[in-house]
Amino acid sequence: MDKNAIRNFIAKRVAQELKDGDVVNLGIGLPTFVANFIPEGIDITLQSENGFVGMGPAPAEGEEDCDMVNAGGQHVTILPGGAFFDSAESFLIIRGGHVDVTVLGALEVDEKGNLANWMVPGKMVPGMGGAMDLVTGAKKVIIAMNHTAKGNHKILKKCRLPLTAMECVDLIVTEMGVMEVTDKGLLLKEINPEFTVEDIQNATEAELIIPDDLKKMAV
Amino acid sequence: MDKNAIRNFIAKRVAQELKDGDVVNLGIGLPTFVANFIPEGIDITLQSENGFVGMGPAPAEGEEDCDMVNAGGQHVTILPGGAFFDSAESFLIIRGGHVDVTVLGALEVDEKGNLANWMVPGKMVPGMGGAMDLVTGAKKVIIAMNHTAKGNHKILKKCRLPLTAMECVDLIVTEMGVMEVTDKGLLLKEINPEFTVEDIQNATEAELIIPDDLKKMAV
Amino acid sequence: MKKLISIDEAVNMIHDGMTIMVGGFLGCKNPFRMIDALIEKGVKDITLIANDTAFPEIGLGKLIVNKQIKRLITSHIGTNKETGNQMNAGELEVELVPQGTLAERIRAGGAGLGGILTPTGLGTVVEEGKEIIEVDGKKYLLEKPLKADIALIVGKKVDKKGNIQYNKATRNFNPLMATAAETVIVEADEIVEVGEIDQDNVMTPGIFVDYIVGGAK
Amino acid sequence: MKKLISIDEAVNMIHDGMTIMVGGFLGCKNPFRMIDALIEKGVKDITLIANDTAFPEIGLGKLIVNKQIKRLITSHIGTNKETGNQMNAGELEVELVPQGTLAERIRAGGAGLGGILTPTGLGTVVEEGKEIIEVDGKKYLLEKPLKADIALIVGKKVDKKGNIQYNKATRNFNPLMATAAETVIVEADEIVEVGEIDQDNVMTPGIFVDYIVGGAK
Repeated sequence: MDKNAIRNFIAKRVAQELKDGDVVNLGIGLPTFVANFIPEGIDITLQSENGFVGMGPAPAEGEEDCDMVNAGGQHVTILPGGAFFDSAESFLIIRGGHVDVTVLGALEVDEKGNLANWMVPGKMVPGMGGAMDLVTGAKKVIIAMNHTAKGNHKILKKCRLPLTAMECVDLIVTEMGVMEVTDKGLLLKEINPEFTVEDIQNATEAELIIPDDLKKMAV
Repeated sequence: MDKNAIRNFIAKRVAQELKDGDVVNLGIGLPTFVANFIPEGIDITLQSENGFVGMGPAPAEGEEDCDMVNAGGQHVTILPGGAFFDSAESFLIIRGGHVDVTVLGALEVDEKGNLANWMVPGKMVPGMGGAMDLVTGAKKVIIAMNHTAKGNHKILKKCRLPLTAMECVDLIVTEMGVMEVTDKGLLLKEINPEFTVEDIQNATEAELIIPDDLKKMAV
Repeated sequence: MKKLISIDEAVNMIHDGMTIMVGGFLGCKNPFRMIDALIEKGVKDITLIANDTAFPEIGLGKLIVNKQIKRLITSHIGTNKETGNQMNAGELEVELVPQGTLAERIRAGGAGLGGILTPTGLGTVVEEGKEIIEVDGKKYLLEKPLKADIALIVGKKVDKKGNIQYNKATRNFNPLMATAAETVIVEADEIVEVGEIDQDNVMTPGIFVDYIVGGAK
Repeated sequence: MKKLISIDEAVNMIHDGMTIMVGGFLGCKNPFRMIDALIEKGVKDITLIANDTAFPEIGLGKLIVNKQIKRLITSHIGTNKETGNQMNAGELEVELVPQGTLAERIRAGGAGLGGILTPTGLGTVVEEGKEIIEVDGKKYLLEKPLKADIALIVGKKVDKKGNIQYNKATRNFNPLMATAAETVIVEADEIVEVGEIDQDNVMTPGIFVDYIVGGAK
């Protein structure tokens, strides 16, 4: 799979996790593409942490409104039935557990569900923005990312980078498989049939728990 | 003076304390009447803690709106330029020091500015409503009340009833005089010329500080 | 997601012993239809969180008179003598909370905060049993969040996604309670189609609202 | 009370070393005219509280590029490389705050609260130097309120008493900052007569707003 195919494969699998009525916050980058694959017949409300729910697609060219951007600063629209609010209410929604699912990328995630996705000391310190609140407050935290970075492990026994939050991740979806964070460690629930269990374990520093009923990713 | 005359005398004197632009919250009972005596040419915004600023007078008979009452449950109006909000914002305004003046009655007030105006154990326990927040948060707390209650002192060395808040009162206005709470005690700033200093001291348990430039209440 | 339900369906979600928040300020305006249905159903041992208990014959006051409330968290009971009577008789447990603290505790419950630090109530009976926290040399009471099983609120205009506009002085605790309960039911004066409320003028976003019932008019 | 002033009058209230809150989210929308006037005046050693530092050539970003900011309290600096450069060079002191905590700290400043207890940041560098408070067995960070000398905010429609309506996604931190500064100046897209904004649809009551200046259009 090329880069775009991998991105779409992951985004499409994440979209299967969404349920009718869910309020969902999608991080910038890959997670944004989840919106393109929301299953037919289910009604999802997208939250944008700069201050609204009911986010719609990008406007038609020439119809951009400079008062209407998402949390990444991109021009978007709002759907009928949406609502605007201020930043305190936006994070009341996020911290208060009113977001059902958040989907974010990661630099590192570990077998306890610890997450590092906001800085690389000495290299990249953009600030955490809303990420710390999102992964602390959302009912379900899904990490959507490439399984490795330039061959380096990203799914670790223990995060080495500064954390975004402790024990916050529920599910990890990569191009190789779907892993759930459990009390006993990372449970490999589904595997992309293009890979073997050995492939995925080799690409993962943390030890994966392989269940008897390991399923194939059906995207 | 009869009861109504005393009430109006006190209310009128309190109104002289208000300055152009002040945001003012008036408690129920006597303080409500302060609104009738706001000096010409100054613009006062009345706050009602159930959720608006810009409170206007009672509506004309037959024009009462059951969605439009003040914090005492009485039908009122809102002026152009007013604004409605929820109870959290209402008390953000109050606790956050955005109310310039609050005027309240008292059961007891003492020389340190302690205030008791919300309960008499075993007799009357209506609850504090917004009073504790008001006297804690307002920039200036004025007590407007009759100097004594059935001959009993209300201005004490030390409050005996459960407090509404500690050291919160700035000014006491009664039909006998105007007293300021200072570090050294209660300073009698003005006296109603119908009374002597001896009269007012006799009606007051706390010791009054009598300044050289004691003024006459001019109402 | 079907949010529009009947009064019966709404009241069937409310059971003995639940904690319920009810919007309104001195009966202006309580969810009158749902309260009447609660009285008819006779649910009991309710923990009620509300600004006040209105008047004996109006709104929430009737639930008190009907002895359906076991515990009450409120700022003011002076307008309903029956509340005081039941409290003095030991039939009703009452926790009196300063109104601003009550609002902020409910908001904290909705916002996922562990509590707020307020100067209100310091040096009074309100501080009894509470932790005092010093921040930069000033003392504050630690007041804990409030949550509920059900919030019963009132809206003037509600669209079918649950977006709410309140009317005038009826806003009060409703938007806060909408954030702090497991299930939120709004009693609507008027139910409108999605899109009829401008997104800028929504006061409670529909994501907070689980169900909508029609109001008295 | 005359609230309508010129940009010059507004900027003359802002002096070296002040703490300033500025509304906006990635430049959508900062008070562009007031920022340009601040650059022209050249005030320096400012402590800036803002969600982000926008982009080098847009809004707040220009104040960073022009080195007028000494200390920055913000949630995100990734869109303005110059902010990171000055931070790494030790020219700019930066305190990074989770966005929800930043919003709540500003609100707490406006609301007279001594602080809030949030789970956000626990177990991360954010907790360094902060008090951890346990409430009912759960841990929270005590985050302190923020206040400022001046808040510079933006409104779509502002009446002459200062009542504000924001447009769409431009609401963000503006209503919070309006509560938390000694002096609040709003840059208005459109200034209207008192009474033209329905009292139900006011988003920031005029009592919070000290001065109004006209906006860029």
